[in-house]
Amino acid sequence: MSVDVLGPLLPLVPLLAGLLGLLLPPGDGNGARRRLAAGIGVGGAALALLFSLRLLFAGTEPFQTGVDLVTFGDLTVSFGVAIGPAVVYVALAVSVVALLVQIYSITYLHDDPRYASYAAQVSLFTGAMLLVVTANDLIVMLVGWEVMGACSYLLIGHDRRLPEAPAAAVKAFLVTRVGDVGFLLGIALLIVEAGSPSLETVLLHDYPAGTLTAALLLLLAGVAGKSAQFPLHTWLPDAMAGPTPISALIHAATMVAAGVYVVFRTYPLFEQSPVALAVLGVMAAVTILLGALSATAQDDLKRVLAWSTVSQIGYMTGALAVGSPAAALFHLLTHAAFKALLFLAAGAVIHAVGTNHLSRMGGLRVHMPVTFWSFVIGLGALAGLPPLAGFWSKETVLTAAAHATEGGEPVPVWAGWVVWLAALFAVGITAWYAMRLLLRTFFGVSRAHGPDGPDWEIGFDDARFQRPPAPHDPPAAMLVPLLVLCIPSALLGLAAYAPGFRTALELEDPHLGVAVALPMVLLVLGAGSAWWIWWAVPGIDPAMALGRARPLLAAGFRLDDVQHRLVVVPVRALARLVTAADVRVVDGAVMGAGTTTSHLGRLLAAGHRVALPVAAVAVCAGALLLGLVAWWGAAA
Amino acid sequence: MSSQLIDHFALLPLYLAAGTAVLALLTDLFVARRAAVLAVTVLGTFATAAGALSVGAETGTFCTPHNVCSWVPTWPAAVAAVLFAGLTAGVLAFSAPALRRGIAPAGEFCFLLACSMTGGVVVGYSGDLITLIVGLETLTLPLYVLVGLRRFAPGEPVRTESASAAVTFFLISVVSTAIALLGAALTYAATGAVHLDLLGAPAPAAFEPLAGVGAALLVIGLAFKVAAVPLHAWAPATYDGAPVPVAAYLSTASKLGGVLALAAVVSRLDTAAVVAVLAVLTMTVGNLVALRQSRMVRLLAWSSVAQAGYILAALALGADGVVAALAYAAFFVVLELIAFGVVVALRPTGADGGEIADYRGAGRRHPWLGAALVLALAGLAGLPPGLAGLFAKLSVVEALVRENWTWLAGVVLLNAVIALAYYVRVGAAFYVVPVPAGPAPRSVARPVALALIGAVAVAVLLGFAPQLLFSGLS
Amino acid sequence: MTVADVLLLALGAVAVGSGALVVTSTHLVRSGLYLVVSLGAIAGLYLVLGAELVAWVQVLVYVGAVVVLLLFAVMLTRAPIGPSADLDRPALPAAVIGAGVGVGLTALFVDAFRWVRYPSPEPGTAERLGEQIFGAWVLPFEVLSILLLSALVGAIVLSRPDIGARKAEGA
Amino acid sequence: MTYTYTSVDGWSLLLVALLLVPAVGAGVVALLPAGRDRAGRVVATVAAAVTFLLTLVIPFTRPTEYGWFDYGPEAPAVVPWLDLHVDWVPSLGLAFHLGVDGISYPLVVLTGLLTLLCCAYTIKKVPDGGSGRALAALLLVLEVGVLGTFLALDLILFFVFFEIVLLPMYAVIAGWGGPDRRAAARKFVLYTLAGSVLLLLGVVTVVAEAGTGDLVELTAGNLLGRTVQAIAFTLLLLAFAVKAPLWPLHTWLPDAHTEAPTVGSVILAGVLLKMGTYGLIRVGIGVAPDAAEAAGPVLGLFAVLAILFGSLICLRQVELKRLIAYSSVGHMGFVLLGIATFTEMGIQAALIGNIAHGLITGLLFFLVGTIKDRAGTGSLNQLSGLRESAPRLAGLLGFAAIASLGLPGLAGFWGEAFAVVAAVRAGGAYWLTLAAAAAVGGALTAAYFLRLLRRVTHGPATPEVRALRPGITGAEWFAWAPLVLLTLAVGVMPLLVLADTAEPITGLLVGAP
Amino acid sequence: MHVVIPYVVGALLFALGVYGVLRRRNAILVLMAVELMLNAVNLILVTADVSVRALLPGTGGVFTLFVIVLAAAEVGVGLAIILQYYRMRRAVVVDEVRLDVDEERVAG
Repeated sequence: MSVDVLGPLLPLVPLLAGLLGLLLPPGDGNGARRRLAAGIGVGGAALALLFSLRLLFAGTEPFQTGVDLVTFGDLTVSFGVAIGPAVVYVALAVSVVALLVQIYSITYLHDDPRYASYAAQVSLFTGAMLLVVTANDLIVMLVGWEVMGACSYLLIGHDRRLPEAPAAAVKAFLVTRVGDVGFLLGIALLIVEAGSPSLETVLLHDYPAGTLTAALLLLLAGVAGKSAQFPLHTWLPDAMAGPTPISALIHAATMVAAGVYVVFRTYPLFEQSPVALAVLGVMAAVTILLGALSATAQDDLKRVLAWSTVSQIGYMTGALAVGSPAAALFHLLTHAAFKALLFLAAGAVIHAVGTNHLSRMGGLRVHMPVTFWSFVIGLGALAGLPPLAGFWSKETVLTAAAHATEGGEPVPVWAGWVVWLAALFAVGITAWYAMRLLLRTFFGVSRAHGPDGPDWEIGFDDARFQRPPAPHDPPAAMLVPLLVLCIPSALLGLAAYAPGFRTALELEDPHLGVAVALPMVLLVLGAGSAWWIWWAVPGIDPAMALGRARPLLAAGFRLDDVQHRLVVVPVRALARLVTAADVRVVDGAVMGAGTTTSHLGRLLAAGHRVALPVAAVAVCAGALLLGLVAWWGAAA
Repeated sequence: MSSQLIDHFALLPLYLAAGTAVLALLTDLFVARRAAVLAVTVLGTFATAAGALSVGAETGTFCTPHNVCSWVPTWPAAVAAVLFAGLTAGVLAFSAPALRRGIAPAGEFCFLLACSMTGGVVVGYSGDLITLIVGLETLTLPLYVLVGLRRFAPGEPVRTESASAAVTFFLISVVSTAIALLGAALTYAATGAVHLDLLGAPAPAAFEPLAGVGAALLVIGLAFKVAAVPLHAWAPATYDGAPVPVAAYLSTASKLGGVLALAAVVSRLDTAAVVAVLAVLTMTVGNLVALRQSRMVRLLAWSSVAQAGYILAALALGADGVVAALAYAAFFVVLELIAFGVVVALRPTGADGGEIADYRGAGRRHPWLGAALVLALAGLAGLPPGLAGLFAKLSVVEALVRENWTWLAGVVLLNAVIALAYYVRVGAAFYVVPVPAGPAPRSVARPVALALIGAVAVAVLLGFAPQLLFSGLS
Repeated sequence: MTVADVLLLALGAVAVGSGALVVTSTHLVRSGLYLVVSLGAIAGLYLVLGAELVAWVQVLVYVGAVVVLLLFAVMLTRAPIGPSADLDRPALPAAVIGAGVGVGLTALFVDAFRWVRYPSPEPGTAERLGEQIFGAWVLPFEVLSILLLSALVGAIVLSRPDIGARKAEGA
Repeated sequence: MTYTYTSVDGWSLLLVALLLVPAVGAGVVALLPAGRDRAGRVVATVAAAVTFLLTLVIPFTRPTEYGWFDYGPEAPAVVPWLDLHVDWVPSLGLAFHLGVDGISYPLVVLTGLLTLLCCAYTIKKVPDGGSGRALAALLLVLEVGVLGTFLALDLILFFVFFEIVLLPMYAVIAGWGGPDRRAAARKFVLYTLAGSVLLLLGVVTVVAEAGTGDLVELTAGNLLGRTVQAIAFTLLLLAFAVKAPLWPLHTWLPDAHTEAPTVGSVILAGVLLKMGTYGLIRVGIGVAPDAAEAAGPVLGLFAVLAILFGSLICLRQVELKRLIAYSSVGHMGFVLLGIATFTEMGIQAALIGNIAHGLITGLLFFLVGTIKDRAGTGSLNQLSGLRESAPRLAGLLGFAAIASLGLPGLAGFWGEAFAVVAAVRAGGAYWLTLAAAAAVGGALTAAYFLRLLRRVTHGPATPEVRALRPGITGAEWFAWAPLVLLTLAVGVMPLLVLADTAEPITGLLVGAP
Repeated sequence: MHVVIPYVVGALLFALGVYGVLRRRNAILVLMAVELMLNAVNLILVTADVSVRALLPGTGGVFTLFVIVLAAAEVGVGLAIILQYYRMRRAVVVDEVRLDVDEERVAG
């Protein structure tokens, strides 16, 4: 198949697989239907992966192809793909993660009656992300962008037994949708000014500075929503209510990466706007620290990972802000690998112990060695432990930020400093909470039997879970994806030395100078202090050391409450007000007109409840009055 | 001018109408069979209609040397004559069951109705005020009698509404006639003209107030016939008290006569202000009061008051609105006749119109009558499927807007909205679910059914080919 | 002031005066009689104004027929012959409107005709009027015959004992 | 009456057939004896199906020398594919002038489709009230009125057809509606009649001033002065705003929808509301382009208020159908925003928004009507956990809700997104503000639909929901599947709707030279 | 002669007629008042023959004759109606003629 056809097929195949899967009737159908659903889901993802690989090996000549969808006025929307090296790598990451998630889910959701729609939604999700990745048209990109939001909604709300799942799903969709208000307006500004929604045209168009900055800032709102950047990050920790494989999908390669990716695609525009970059930088810095600090105090395994995602995405946006899209993309790819690994491994843990809570875990190293080592690799990469993948990409980001502090980049120097300091500081924190996570989960003694009784009821995902007598590594279908993901998590960083990869990302040569020492010191300090606390008082949660800050951090600086107060409550109040006004004033006027007319009718009818002479009076009086009118009229 | 050539052919409608009346009387005397009297009268009305159509437009007769005539055959007059004949035939058919039961003496009834028709025909053709007023009186005077003409079977409770109605109708009518005559007298005193075609001539400056007041009083006196507010109070009481077929005649033929007379006057005299005031008052009061009615005939009466207001609105334009007013009146009388016909068909013979509540579920028991009523009410409201009514309203509004009386058109349309409220109330009562247990459906008397079919056919025909009427009127 | 004017004034005063009595008298029958006087005075006015035939018709039809009819009706309805207290309704609306009409019309006429002299007309004899009626006005005359016929039949039919009869009376 | 010509050729009789088939069908159905109720409904469905097939034939009849290429300096501003012109009532300036072009054609098809689906739906499920065959006949009558409105190329004829739908819709609500149907039906009919009379006034004003009611001529020539245009457009705008409905003239809609039977709601939302927006485009802009352009900012403001207020009110609704009804207010706000921009792009957005709303809200009303019927309640407080007991129904509801909130890739997206883009394109701080507010309204739309889904589909099943019948019958599939597929198809291929709209809209906006 | 005199007489008579119609309770008296009004009209018509230059001289007189006959016919029918009412209700008082729904459905 020629690449011209493969390009469009890349997003279309998973999308079609998704639609096809949705058509399956509900229920398990004695497993046959389930197998069919799994086949479709895995097949879609596998085909996507195949196409990505084919494109990767077909050559690196960028090309684009498309077909006009519709013309609105002077804007012609076309379903087009632009395939370039960077695109292919991201697509590859997406396909790999999607495929692994699909495979993993078969087992993970082995007794969920609604598995079919789940698998279909994952396919749709994958297709939507691939659409964003490959789209050559801002409108089409918006299509993928929002379909992803909708799929995330469906998947996060998938769990029927978690009471918080529907709310989390709604929150995820709504918060991102609020960001999308800006995104849509930003796109609208860009394409209206350029006269075409084609990405190529937009990138080449010469915008007035004001319009451009406005448009980019608006775009950033959407990016913040999708990529969970401060202040629109609040949906992400709650989104942990979704099944764990979904978390892997959302956090690793798809949804949260989309924002970063879009900025990457439109980077030529961002380069022209220091203001936008500065805003992006501040946003990134706040997000990095916010995510990292919040991660320290979580008791929920997935929430730790979620906050770490927030923080890590902050690194990517930080990289973008300081003028190194390549670093951002590099970190995106490595992060995709190790975060997917971490979530899938976390799923294995949860699957084994039946809880998300760190306080109920401990000592799992013995029972789940493979999972343990996967975690070690994943957390090491997250913390930036050399030579794991995260080390290289994070190092690139730090280097870029440090470079920006010297000026010469489009971003203001102070913003470079902010990003650099935040990123640096977060290295230590990351190491701290990674270490804490590892210790709390896998070391020490099992806390499975809590003080409240021998066992506890907790709904998780859709699996009707029965606590196994002893935790153990997951079955092969779940284990294989873990093992597969361990490879890029460990080695992808070294790809920076592969020239093909490097040119594809336009990455600079990796050079490990003395600058590397500072983060390494911080990393050791962070990890060491966590270990030290744990070691000093065996069994203690290192988070105890946080003292009174702990609840604040656990609550993510209570930004949820702020958001509730500042947005939800006023909107609700406004809705109440408008509804009341609609009933009392708008409809009241209508009904009032009706009643008034009716009353008038009653009055007049009462006036006619009289005897004959009154009619005669009326006749004569009417004649007299009208005669006078006529006289006056004739005399005038 | 001792003698003049009289074009008797042109007078054919008059002769036929008057002949119908006389023939009815004679048939009653010599044959004394109700069916025969009825048949003769109905045939007479058909002959009158045919005569009017065959005469069509002609040069006038009974002319003065100044070439103004008292008898002016025109197409609008012919159309009016046809309408009068048709309405008379319809009302006769509606009355047939009652006459068969001897509720009124058939011979006199037919004669009086035919006399009234003669008056109506004369109004349409008249070319001078004297003929007009005499024609109008001939139209009205038999109705005083018909309203009160009610014979009670032995043992049947005697109701006095018809007598009250007759007194009301008569007294208000004579007062109005006096006012109209005063108007005519003042007009004559101011201009010396009684022929319609000469009325428009300007009065000497000193006499202008006289002429103006005269014209206004003439209009007011004639407005009584169409039950314009404030000369309307008789209408609901009279319609409700009168036998339902007579009420039908009152609200259609009698009203049509009033419209013709008014049209003759306002198209020559400048009475825009007075007519406009009457129009606004009439439609507004009529519709508002109709909202609160619970008796069927009273509701129809008030609605017909309101409908007169729309006609007056067109007449406020003077000569420019005459076609629209006549068209509206023509559409209106057909639809109103259907509505009354449904009432006649649904009520026991000789009964009054009853309460609206008495008709609950009637449309489901009698689908055809229900459909006819829906057609009529929708038409009166100016909505499809009553296309005739829609075109009626359209013609009035079009005329008003064309002559820059948009505000009056607005009032008309606002009133159309109010009116729909009570029309749908009646319609909804006809189709209420669950259907209340009522008397088993009675079969509709054949003459009533035939008349209804005829009227519905005319309404549908006019709905799809209103141009027939417009061509006839202009 | 000519003789005609004096006559007009005198007859007018009689007509108006007795007219006022018609509408105010408490005797039903006397009202009818005052009406005769008033209508007679009007017939006199017609004579002065040169409408001879009209005057005679007035006397014949009105004084001779209409008033007699009215008086018969008074008898038939068994009205009290003497004065009766309940003949009138509240006066205010009647007075206001009546006064309004009177003042209005008077003002209208006075404004229009002032104190202008008009030549006295030649007497309108029966011949001249007849010529007119049977010349220019045959049409309404014919219609009027229908009207009269219907009035006749109508009055008769309404007087038939079975129309609106009360059962109690047994006809 | 300035010009009269009669143009009837073979294919243009197709237009007459479009009106005649449902009309005759309605007559036949109404005349069937009471015992043959089901047969009546089948006949109605057949008539609706024939009509729908006829609508599909139209594009093939397009004469080759007309159409895409014929919009030139010499061509008239409206180039109908098919054109039928017969004088009807010359005295009133009324000609029976029908035509179809790219603007009206999608709506014609939509009308044919929705009527067919509703008739078919009625075969199986007759709401309580009157007989099913009467309902089916009324649906066909409604179709006549709506199709006529979309086909009319004569102002007065347009008005006549516009009025036809009033009483049948009243009858549908009052005859087959919910417990409070009488009041709702009354409000509907009086309120919309109030709108229609304004239309009449506007139409007559135009005809009186221009001397012709022919839309082709009116659109082409500059026959009206500025003042008359302003007056006429104000009247027309108010009239269409009631029908559409535009805030604050919308309050008849929630009541009518809440009480109407399912098929009534579907037709009402699916096609009746479109008469307002279509009228605004075809008549409002076509006849008074200058005034329309001048009124754009005001209309835009109200459209945005409609979006915002409609969404906010939806956030507070606890009745399913009422909520969907208010959501229509918001959606029509987007359509009107598109029109208000007075640009080709905006009007195209409005057109596709119209179609999308017809499909999606039609589907939504089908679904919530079914849920309400089966659960016996429409209260959000009593509905929960639908996906537990009726996963298919819940899935479809989810699809419809997500489509309705404007998810890209589904039909609703194009209209809403491009209304915003068109507003941005209109430029200036004012329009940018409107665009931003409209986009915020889009987010609010998502908020209330998610609230709806969260209440109805998620959570534990309530007794009412547990008791409802989960399956979807064949008739239901027949009625719903086309809507689902078209929602998707239009979402993926908006060209289906907008294929031949650019030139007609340009014709409307600028008129002929 | 000064035509204003008979004109004013006519005006006053008409006013008296109006007053009578509105004042009187007895239907027959009301009828008499109406006769006054009609006669006032007749007087005005006859006077107008003197003052106006009409196309057909004497038309007022003709008109008057018609009105007289009209009035006679109306009185005839009117009295028949009033007598019928009297036969049914035993009264000729116009105040008892209601315009709304008759309270006294069946005369007792």
